[in-house]
Amino acid sequence: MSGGRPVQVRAEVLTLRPVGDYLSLTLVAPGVADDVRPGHFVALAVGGEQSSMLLRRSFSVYRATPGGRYGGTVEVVFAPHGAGTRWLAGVRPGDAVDVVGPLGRPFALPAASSGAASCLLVGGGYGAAPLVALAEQLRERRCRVDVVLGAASAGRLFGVTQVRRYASSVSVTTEDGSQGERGRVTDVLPDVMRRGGTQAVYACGPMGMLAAVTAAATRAGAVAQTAVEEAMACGIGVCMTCVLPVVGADGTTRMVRSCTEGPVFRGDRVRWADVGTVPEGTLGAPVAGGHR
Amino acid sequence: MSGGRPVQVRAEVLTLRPVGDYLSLTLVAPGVADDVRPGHFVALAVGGEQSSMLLRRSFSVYRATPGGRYGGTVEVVFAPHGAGTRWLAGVRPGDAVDVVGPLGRPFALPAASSGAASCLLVGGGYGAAPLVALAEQLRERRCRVDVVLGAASAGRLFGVTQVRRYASSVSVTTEDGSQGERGRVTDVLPDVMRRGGTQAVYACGPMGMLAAVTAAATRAGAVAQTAVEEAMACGIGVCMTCVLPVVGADGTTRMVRSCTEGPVFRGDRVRWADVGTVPEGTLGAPVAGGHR
Amino acid sequence: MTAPLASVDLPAPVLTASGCAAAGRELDPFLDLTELGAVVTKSIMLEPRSGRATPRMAETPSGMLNSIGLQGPGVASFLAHDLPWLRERGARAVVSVAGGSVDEYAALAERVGGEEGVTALEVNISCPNVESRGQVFACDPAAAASVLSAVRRRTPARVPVLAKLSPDVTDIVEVARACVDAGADGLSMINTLLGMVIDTDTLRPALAGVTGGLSGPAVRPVAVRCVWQVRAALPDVPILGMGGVRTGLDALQLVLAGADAVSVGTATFNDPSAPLRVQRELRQALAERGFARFTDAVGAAHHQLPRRRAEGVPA
Amino acid sequence: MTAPLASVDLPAPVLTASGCAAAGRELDPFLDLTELGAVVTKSIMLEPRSGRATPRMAETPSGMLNSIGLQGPGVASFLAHDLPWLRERGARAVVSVAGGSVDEYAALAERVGGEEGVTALEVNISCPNVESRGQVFACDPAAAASVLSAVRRRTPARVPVLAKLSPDVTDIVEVARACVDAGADGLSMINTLLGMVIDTDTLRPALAGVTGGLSGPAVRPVAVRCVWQVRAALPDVPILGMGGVRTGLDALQLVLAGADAVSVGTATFNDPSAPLRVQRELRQALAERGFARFTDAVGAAHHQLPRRRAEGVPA
Ligand SMILES: Cc1cc2nc3c(=O)[nH]c(=O)nc-3n(C[C@H](O)[C@H](O)[C@H](O)COP(=O)(O)OP(=O)(O)OC[C@H]3O[C@@H](n4cnc5c(N)ncnc54)[C@H](O)[C@@H]3O)c2cc1C
Ligand SMILES: Cc1cc2nc3c(=O)[nH]c(=O)nc-3n(C[C@H](O)[C@H](O)[C@H](O)COP(=O)(O)OP(=O)(O)OC[C@H]3O[C@@H](n4cnc5c(N)ncnc54)[C@H](O)[C@@H]3O)c2cc1C
Ligand SMILES: Cc1cc2nc3c(=O)[nH]c(=O)nc-3n(C[C@H](O)[C@H](O)[C@H](O)COP(=O)(O)O)c2cc1C
Ligand SMILES: Cc1cc2nc3c(=O)[nH]c(=O)nc-3n(C[C@H](O)[C@H](O)[C@H](O)COP(=O)(O)O)c2cc1C
Ligand code: FES
Ligand code: FES
Repeated sequence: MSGGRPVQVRAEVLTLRPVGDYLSLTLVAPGVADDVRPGHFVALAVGGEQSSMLLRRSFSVYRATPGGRYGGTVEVVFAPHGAGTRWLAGVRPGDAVDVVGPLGRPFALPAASSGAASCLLVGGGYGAAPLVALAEQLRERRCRVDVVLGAASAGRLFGVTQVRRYASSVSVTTEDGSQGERGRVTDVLPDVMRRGGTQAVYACGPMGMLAAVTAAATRAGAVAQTAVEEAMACGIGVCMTCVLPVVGADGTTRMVRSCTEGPVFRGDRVRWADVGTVPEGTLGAPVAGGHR
Repeated sequence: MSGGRPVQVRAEVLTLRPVGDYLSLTLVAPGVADDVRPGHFVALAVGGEQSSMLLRRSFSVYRATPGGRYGGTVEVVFAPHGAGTRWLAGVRPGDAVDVVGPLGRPFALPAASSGAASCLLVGGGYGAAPLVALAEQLRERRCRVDVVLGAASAGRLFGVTQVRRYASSVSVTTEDGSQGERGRVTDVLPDVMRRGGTQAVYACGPMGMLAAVTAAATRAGAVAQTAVEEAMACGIGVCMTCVLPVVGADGTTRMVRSCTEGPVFRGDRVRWADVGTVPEGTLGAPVAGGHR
Repeated sequence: MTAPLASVDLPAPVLTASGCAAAGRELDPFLDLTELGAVVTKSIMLEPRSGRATPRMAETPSGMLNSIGLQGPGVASFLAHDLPWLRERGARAVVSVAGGSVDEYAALAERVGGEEGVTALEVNISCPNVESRGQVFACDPAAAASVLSAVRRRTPARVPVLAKLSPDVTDIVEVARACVDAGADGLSMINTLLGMVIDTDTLRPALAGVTGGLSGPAVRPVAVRCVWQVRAALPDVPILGMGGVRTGLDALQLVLAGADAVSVGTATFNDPSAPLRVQRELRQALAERGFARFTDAVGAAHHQLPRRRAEGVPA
Repeated sequence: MTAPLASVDLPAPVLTASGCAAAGRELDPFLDLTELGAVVTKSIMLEPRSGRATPRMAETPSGMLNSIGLQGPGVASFLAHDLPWLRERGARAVVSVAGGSVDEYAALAERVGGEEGVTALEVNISCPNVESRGQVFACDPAAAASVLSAVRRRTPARVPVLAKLSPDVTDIVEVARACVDAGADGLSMINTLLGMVIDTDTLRPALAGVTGGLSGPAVRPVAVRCVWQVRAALPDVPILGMGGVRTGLDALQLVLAGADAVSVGTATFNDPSAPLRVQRELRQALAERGFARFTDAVGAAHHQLPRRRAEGVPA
């Protein structure tokens, strides 16, 4: 794990407000906020003390404010979806929410020594959440920052306004054309990359998008860092539910935990087409007559 | 079941306020309130949609107000105790609580034809809740109403003030002497019964108290009606968890459901000493070598 | 939404579960019993029976334990009072029968099977066999088979006989097969899991009966697995599925795993209208998923299973 | 709060559960591992192993299903990296071992049993026996016994060997007895229950492995029952209890039923500090109930059982 040692705190809900189709939840979570870097996530317990829902829900940190008036806050943006997020959508200021974080490996910033790189940030839906702080930090390092944000429809876009402060360009796509260009982020990527002379791509969104972004980056000679979203039971590396096939520096494919070794992976290391399988040749994969 | 056909409604919390060590919860529950008689109870679902607590919690109705500004309210008084009542202690005005009621057989009032009887009402702790409305209705029938209320300590007394309006006498006992006489309700019963010329006793409280009250009533030649409290899984008569041994008019002991045949039983019919057993001779009881 | 179950066509796929609806009457204020597939009665025995001492229940996470001990009025009272009420009400009755010996089951089948208004018999074999050191019939394929064969022989051919299986066995398919071979027309599964709660105040078992049966949403994954396994092994045997159903989507899981109809048990204690609500939700869920007929969904999760997915053992 | 478990004296009665704490390291930020009785490692196999495809988990009411497929780096990597870390950290290790054949188990015992820092072996026999059509060792008393006897023979006498039992059997006492007779010094119970969830959107099993292991508070009543039954039948055999423990009172239930120590598994996913919190809560619960020593509470629910309470069968 890179960044802060995770802590567990009983946080207090400061605000919960709608942002398009999403909800933005700000928690007073001292300790958690201190060491957050873009790409880190937090895991929230849901449903209260007598909840039938045992597993935490994971959310990328959108904004972390260490110290300050409340002694540290973290903000996440989420889509009310299943039972756990519906419960979260019902919390009220002052309610307690148990938080574990920061978790995972954040995005790697270009080495300061390597000079100002030209960076492209690509976000799908709420996947834009971790990119806003990332844009800010890249900007501080004097990197060029281009941003492409896409979603199914306008309500599911996030961060368009917030990211403008740090971006040289912001392109928006929606599948229904309700905002920006009609289409997908990948439709505009080649153009944006060419114009910006992109060297590094940072992406967060659905798996399919990450695969396509990685392909586009590779074609353009850029390196992609992708933040994946796999179902996680623990979020802290003890359960082995959140794995996906990733090729190591040694060329060997391993089933790798996305909670501790990820969620950010080099895009060209992830075997996107094989996610949901154990590809042949993976370290320890079943062989004919072998384990099941 | 006597009284109204039970209904199931999604009630809204109107108020929740502390009353001594208890909490008083008023629910807007149209339909439920219409037909409540003293001794009826309601069963509340606890913990919300994703609760791990499947079973409803039962509470005697303290006050029911059909119609009126809110289209019908019911009020219950409860002790925050285990997980379900702790959850109830955290509800806020406007929250939804699923209610089933009115349930059970209420107290039988003396037949109007038989003239005004002299009645004694005995309540232990929150067991006083159903007695207030009962006192009122007995008073309306011009019965003499004496009341004895007891609890472990002053904070666990309920209804002392409310019941005064309808009572010829109100005696109070606490085990720690923090209010009224130090001791138990049974210490003062013989006296009160003698002074009041008691013909009918109505009691609600812990099993031990009900047994003792029944014995005192029988000694004084009065008939006791007792509202028992057995753990109930369904509250509506389908599960058979809430039984206790009761002697029928035919002299046969049966395991009888306290939710539908009770919670009010003639005290002299309940085999108090055998509660928690299947006494020998009970209809269908195991015999040597028989069923287990 | 017709649901064929063995030789009968139920007008709807959701039923009550035995022991969770008494003989139906008490649910009448909360739902229209005639809209359900059928009312499955509390298991009936030959003689009146007191059941066990209290406490008979303990709440557990997303479930409960019960140890009722088959309290009931006996078959004579059932036939005199309960069955006629259901018949007059227009509800279909699946009568659950229970006994302590093969002869008792046989006698019950004889008394009940031919009565008007009996849509099917469900044979609760999760009972101790008094002739075999109290071993539970459902835990021994041979014992289960003798009960089913005795009941089948005594019951009119038009009345299907369902064997109600216990999940507390090493191999439920083996017991299922034994019951079917012995003549069962279908299988009900699952009965409760044997469980226990200790009261941490008294430091004693919470139930007077020490152990009890675990039911409710907590056990649903076990029920889905049992239905899946038996469906896979015996694809043509009708299954009445149950265990932890609280919503229409829960029922859909059992149906997709292979249940031809679904019973709702413990959820009724939480919501007395649950059986009918579940049926309504199930109908809507099927429509949303484009199933034209209920029967198209039965066992659908078995089809087109990606090849790399093989049934396995966890952890 | 010393907790004797077979021949070792654990300094505390709460442990992690296998597969729910990796090899300990990841929990280091959340709790002091040295305060626990021991860390029970994820089951180790001889060779590296990829485990199954995803999805590997599904949330269920008060529980979850998992189908990890024993992913791990193999024993060599474990001995090179994980065990030394635990040793340096000062934590005790109970090493869980798993194999597909008796020989694999034997080889693992040989490699692991004598290593410094190994407090005990826990033998996970809920694995398919590749030499017997994939039948799970834990479901067959004879197969379970051969594994335990092989492991016991290869392991230094000072290191206790615990057999980890599956609840998915008709008679857990029979399997327990077979393991003990084969040389097991103690028993761990329970492993997960075989379960299944169907995804009502895809209409397919939610897990890539189709079935999975059910764990969490939902299964606690089954765990308490298993511990109770085995304790009653084999009063002198040490038991490491687990299954659905989330609070100190849950742990106390297992202890009163007969567990000499308690593992906390799935609850750790909800609360990474759960094992230590449970231990703290358990200590307090024991004090409040007047137990001078932890061991006084072990099996206490068996004593002075009112006579009318006989172990029974539900419903
Ligand atoms: C690293 C990471 C970062 C994430 N960031 C965000 C974010 O910023 N905003 C946001 O809205 N969502 C985010 N998600 C997805 C979010 O965790 C899921 O939408 C959420 O867990 C679903 O919970 P539920 O109660 O709505 O669904 P349920 O269906 O009730 O969930 C059941 C179980 O499945 C898991 N699960 C279901 N869907 C997903 C999913 N898509 N990804 C992972 N687990 C899932 C849940 O965690 C839970 O354990 C992120 C996921 C991960 C892994
Ligand atoms: C007819 C009737 C009327 C009642 N009236 C009142 C009242 O007016 N005020 C009040 O405070 N309490 C009343 N009770 C008791 C009340 O139902 C229990 O205190 C409550 O169910 C405990 O729930 P819990 O969540 O606090 O406890 P938990 O321990 O979480 O309960 C677990 C399970 O046990 C059952 N249970 C536990 N204790 C009792 C008990 N004493 N009686 C019945 N079931 C129990 C619960 O209903 C639940 O199913 C009444 C009970 C009955 C049967
Ligand atoms: C209180 C109670 C009583 C039960 N009685 C019986 C019974 O008499 N006969 C029977 O076959 N099953 C009985 N069962 C088992 C249920 O019919 C059902 O198989 C089991 O509870 C699982 O379904 P559920 O989770 O929907 O309740 C009983 C269950 C409960 C909870
Ligand atoms: C994700 C996961 C992985 C597990 N892996 C193993 C394992 O490798 N070996 C083993 O013996 N048990 C394994 N188990 C079972 C647990 O050790 C434990 O026996 C079971 O989960 C019941 O306890 P719980 O309810 O506290 O989790 C695993 C459980 C889970 C949830
Ligand atoms: S979520 Fe448990 S290891 Fe990643
Ligand atoms: S509580 Fe279910 S029958 Fe009385």
